[in-house]
Amino acid sequence: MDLADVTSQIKRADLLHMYYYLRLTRALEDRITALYRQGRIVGGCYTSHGMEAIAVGYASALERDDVIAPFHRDMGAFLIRGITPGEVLAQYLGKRTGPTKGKDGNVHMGDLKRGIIGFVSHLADNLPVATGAALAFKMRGESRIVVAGTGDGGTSRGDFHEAMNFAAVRKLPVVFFCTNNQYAYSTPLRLQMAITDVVERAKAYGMPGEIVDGNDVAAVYLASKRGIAKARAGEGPTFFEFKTMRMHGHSEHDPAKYVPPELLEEWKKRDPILAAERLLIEAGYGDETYFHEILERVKKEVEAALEFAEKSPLPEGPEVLEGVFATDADLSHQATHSRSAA
Amino acid sequence: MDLADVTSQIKRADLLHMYYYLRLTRALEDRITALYRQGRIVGGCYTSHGMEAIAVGYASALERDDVIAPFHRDMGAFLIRGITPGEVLAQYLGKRTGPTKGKDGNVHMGDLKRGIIGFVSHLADNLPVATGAALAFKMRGESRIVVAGTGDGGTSRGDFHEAMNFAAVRKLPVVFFCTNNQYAYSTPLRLQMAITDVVERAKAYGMPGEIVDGNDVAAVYLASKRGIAKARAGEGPTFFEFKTMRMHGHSEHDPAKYVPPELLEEWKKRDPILAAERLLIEAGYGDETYFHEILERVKKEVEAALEFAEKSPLPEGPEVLEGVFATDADLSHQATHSRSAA
Amino acid sequence: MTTATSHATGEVTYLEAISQALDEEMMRDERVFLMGEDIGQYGGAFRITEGFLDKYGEWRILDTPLAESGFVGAAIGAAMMGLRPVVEMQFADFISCAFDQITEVAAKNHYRWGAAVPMVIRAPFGGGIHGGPFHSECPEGWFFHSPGLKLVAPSTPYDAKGLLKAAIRDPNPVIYFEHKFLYRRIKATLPTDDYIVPIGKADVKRPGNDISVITYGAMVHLALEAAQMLAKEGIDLEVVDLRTLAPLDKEAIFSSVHKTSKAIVLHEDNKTGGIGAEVAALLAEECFDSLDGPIVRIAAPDTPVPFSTPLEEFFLPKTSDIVAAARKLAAY
Amino acid sequence: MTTATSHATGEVTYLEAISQALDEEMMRDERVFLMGEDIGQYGGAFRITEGFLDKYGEWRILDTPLAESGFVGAAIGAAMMGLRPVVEMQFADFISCAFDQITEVAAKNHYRWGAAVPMVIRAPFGGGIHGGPFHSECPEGWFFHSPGLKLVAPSTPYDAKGLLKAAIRDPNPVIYFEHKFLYRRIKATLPTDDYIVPIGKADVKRPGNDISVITYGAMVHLALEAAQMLAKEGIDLEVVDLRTLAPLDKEAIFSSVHKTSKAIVLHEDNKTGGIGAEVAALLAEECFDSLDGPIVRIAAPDTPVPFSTPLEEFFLPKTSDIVAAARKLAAY
Ligand SMILES: Cc1ncc(C[n+]2csc(CCOP(=O)(O)OP(=O)(O)O)c2C)c(N)n1
Ligand SMILES: Cc1ncc(C[n+]2csc(CCOP(=O)(O)OP(=O)(O)O)c2C)c(N)n1
Ligand SMILES: [Mg+2]
Ligand SMILES: [Mg+2]
Repeated sequence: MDLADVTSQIKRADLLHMYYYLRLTRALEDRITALYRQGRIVGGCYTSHGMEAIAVGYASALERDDVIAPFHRDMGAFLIRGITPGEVLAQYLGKRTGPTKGKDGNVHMGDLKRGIIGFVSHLADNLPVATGAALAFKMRGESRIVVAGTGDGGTSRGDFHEAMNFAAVRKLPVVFFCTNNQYAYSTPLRLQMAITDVVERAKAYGMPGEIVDGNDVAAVYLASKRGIAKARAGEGPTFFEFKTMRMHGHSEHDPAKYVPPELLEEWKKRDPILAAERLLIEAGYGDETYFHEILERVKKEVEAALEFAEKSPLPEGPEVLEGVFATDADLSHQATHSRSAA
Repeated sequence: MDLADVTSQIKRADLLHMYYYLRLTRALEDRITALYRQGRIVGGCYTSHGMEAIAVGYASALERDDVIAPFHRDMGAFLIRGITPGEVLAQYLGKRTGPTKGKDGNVHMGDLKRGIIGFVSHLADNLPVATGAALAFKMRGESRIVVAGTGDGGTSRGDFHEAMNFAAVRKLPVVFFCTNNQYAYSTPLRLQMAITDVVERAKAYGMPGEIVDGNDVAAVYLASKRGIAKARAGEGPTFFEFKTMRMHGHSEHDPAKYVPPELLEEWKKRDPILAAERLLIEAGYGDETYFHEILERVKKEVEAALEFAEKSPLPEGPEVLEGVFATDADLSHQATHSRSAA
Repeated sequence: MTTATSHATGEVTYLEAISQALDEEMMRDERVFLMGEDIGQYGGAFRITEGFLDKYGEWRILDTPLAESGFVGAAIGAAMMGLRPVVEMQFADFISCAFDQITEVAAKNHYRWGAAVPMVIRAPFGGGIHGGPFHSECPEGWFFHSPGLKLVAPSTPYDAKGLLKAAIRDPNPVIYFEHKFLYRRIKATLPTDDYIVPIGKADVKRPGNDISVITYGAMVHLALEAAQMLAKEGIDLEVVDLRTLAPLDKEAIFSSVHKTSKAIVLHEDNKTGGIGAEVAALLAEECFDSLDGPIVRIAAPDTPVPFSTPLEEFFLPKTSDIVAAARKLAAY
Repeated sequence: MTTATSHATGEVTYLEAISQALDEEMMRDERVFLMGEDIGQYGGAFRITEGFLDKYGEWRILDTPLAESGFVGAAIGAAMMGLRPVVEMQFADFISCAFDQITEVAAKNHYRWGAAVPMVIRAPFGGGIHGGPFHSECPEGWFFHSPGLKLVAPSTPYDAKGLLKAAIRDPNPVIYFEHKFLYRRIKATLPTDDYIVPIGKADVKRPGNDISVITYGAMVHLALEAAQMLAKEGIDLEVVDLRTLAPLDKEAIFSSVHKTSKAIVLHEDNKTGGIGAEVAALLAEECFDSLDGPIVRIAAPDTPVPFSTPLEEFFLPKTSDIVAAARKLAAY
């Protein structure tokens, strides 16, 4: 984005806040990857490496009472919504202190108190769910909104279609985004859709759509702000296509030989953290010393988090049997109305 | 359509053929409706009254070996593909001589020998199925194509989306149409979608789309011919929105009080049979005497058909247990390759 | 339309009982709202919500696009945000389109990450109405095998009203199977006061000493009919109406069979893998010592529901099937 | 990649057996083709079709968009038009997205209007791999209750290859449940000639006289392990591997229990409403006079599959569960 546009529209503190979360996301996910390679992670390992700007950008654009339905490469959003690195690592290690208490793994973290709808593996399943959350806000006259995401792959599923359509018909306060990182697992876009821009999909619903540079945190943030403002004003949903590139394999076990190396080379230059640093320098908001400081800080935070996670207890076998059904007490503690109102 | 366009592009015999099937459809469905009111029909009763031009138009544009996946108001297509009025009535009366031998009812008629994929109640379910048939033709290098339809309501379902997308990605020889008759049961378009023309949906798939006057049999026929020719030439799928109006209730039990009478008045003037007659007169292809003759002929055919159906045996109870699984013999009799080739 | 006050008096049908429950719950709790196809101006395919649109407006009586997965998903989201959605399937058969949302999202959310999903899906099910393979299904067997869901299936107007209210107040996803055949065929006078029928409790609809007939839905009435016929022959059936299909009321099932020592398990759903299989398995596991004869299952054969009248008649379990099975079992 | 000739020699894993079956059937019959996510260049999430793209090209190894309902529907259409599609679910769990197409379209087409649908859906299922609630499911119980579908679940490389070939040659929709845990953990030398394992036939994996353990999938190996341990105590288990889950081989089940008079029904799927319920119900119905003790079911508890190691260990049935149950039953 243009420097003047950025500095006129985004406060210095907000940009620095985003930079911090970009760095924290990277450090945390790098640590998770390293643990995975050491065989210390339970289950699979998907990261947002090289795509951190998307989750950091949109999550920074939210108000406290808003709700997200993240997709599976939105680590930054979890962190910004308040899940601590320690809780994240506990989740990856199957510990009881993770958001799912060991019941579920890795990015399947949900917490209504922090306005996070837990990810479901079945891609796009949470998009209809997000419309329902938005419906609740609209019906109660609250000014809250929902941001809900999917990958390029997920847009092929019927639930994407049904959710987009319903949101448009009822002008629900929801912002949809697609993280278009060129691949769904090994499947390139050309085998997924006969369009070159996923944003074309929005036309089927009479929904406004926009293409945004997903590696530019400022662009993602400002676009999200626009969509969110419209949603909050009762003007209905918007669809954002965040263009980016998946820089690792689908999961860490995948060498991704199907990706042309040139493509990775090209996108490596557009790394969202480097881009953010360039922007901060140009704006005079930060310099190498500052960046180094942040880097050291997040590394320490991640190490402390790992210590927390490792020290945390594993759940015990019989806990399997707990929680299949909710009780009235569970329900009465459920965070549902605006936190400000409560 | 413009008279010159019609007469230059459609042969007299073809137009008269279509007129005959418009009349036959109307006569047959009127008879079914009357039987329904007398309580002589088993189950429900949906008709294409006032929308006959769509099925008659597209089915007339097919070659013998093509395949259709009709929707639930395509009586004319069944007839043109060779299901006799007697078989249709036998189906409605639950007789063993109907295409489903009493196992299923009303418009749920399928027959692979006649290139008809049997309708499934679950709307849009047959659209993915149609893409698979088209895939088989493409993989075998046959020049056959599939025409598959849905209502406006059916376009809201995920299976519509998944089928359209897959057909576009693989450039399959299939023509999709939507019979936009303004309502899905009682639900008006405005509560179904935030677009005014269903054809907008095609953009999401990079698929060419066209709006066609669904009450003009010549227009439907010529549009279908265009789409079919493209599909046959390997140029991939096309989507047609046939604009029309549902002139009865959703089913005969539905008084359709939710439809503004003005709307019906307006569309009554555009009755597809009257429109076809005007066209035939203008073209000098037919006159009142001729129309009267056809009317008498189809009435007689329908009465003979009813006699056949009424005389036909009902299935017997234990037949319930037959046919859950196919045998090798069933399969080896299944009409699958081009009939010409066989 | 029916109003809260009119609910008090006279006999009501099974259908009206459902309608009353919805109306009373909507008045009692403003979080309750309805979603589905054609439930607004049209009042629903079976006219259960007739007049509701005028009373509650187009947001609480929310006509949806034709997209079962989408609107069930939306109900899940609304439920998590504090509303109490009641979703109508136009026919239970179309619930297959929402299968993924129900089993993977609704059923598992609380277990996985602690988010309760208090919602109800109303599913008009069952045959006997010439509906054919796509308008007559009994889909309860599929959902029975999905931990996290509650399933109920009332057989009387009293239970229909009380179970629907209980379902709406339950903190979990509940599928409410309402039998279409019963809609206008049975009537009862209902209590004037607010009441619920607790989820998880079976009901002995007829006490008896010789054979337990364990059943639910429309079949309860066949069992009662059979019991009446057999009483003349000195065979005394106990008719246990499960009412709640998941979680099963094991205690009630076991205590009936402990008393009678013989069991017929009856349902309209296909035999193989139906809920009756679980009931029979539980008895064979837990009541083996009490059993004085084989456990007999009576159910529809393993086919889709056929359309034509003689076929559907053959397909559906009949009173005479129960009578014959009971005679044989009594003589065992 | 493996080629037809290389198929002949040496030990192969369960996974390789599947791969061989696909390869050989594709060579034998040009109508056979594969569809699914990432099966082409990538060779599938489990690398079962590695090298197939080069050999068969991008139409017979057809990478699909991420849309299970869409591509299962497409397989149905292709099957009706004379092809023999084999669809891969990346994980069995995602089959819920195609539930409607499978149960309403594929399962019912032949019954309704006489159109056979010869297709196979491969579903890598089961736990023990730290997959959590969405990558470890056993969905067979849902489809078991859907007339018109055949279900198979091999436990050995031999059966894996033979059943997959039989499934591909079957004129009906067959869901092929391949257990992920077994992929690379078991090996066997296979016949060099073409062979099939007929659908509908169970297999006694270990003959015994005291107790029948009726099971399938990965659990077969636990049962065999338990049998070995119990043999030392003089308890002689017969291990019946169902192999085909629908239609069940009732004869084989009954004849085993007629011999042993006692039955343990074992599966990894959730207990309530699982296939074991049907097996137990059949025994209680048809073999009541032969039974010398209650029918014991061993299965996973009624919860989603949990993620964390101690939880998953608790969740999955264990050899020690079988041993304990058998001891108790033997003493009955
Ligand atoms: C319904 C469903 N089918 C298959 C999968 C397996 N799967 C997990 S991620 C993935 C690819 C997702 O691609 P995309 O949506 O583009 O997200 P990305 O991983 O590229 O960020 C697949 C096929 C799934 N999770 N859900
Ligand atoms: C998946 C599914 N949901 C609900 C229904 C019940 N239903 C039958 S026809 C219909 C309306 C269909 O509208 P449309 O597609 O516009 O076709 P039309 O009847 O207007 O020609 C509905 C809701 C169904 N058949 N399938
Ligand atoms: Mg992607
Ligand atoms: Mg319509």
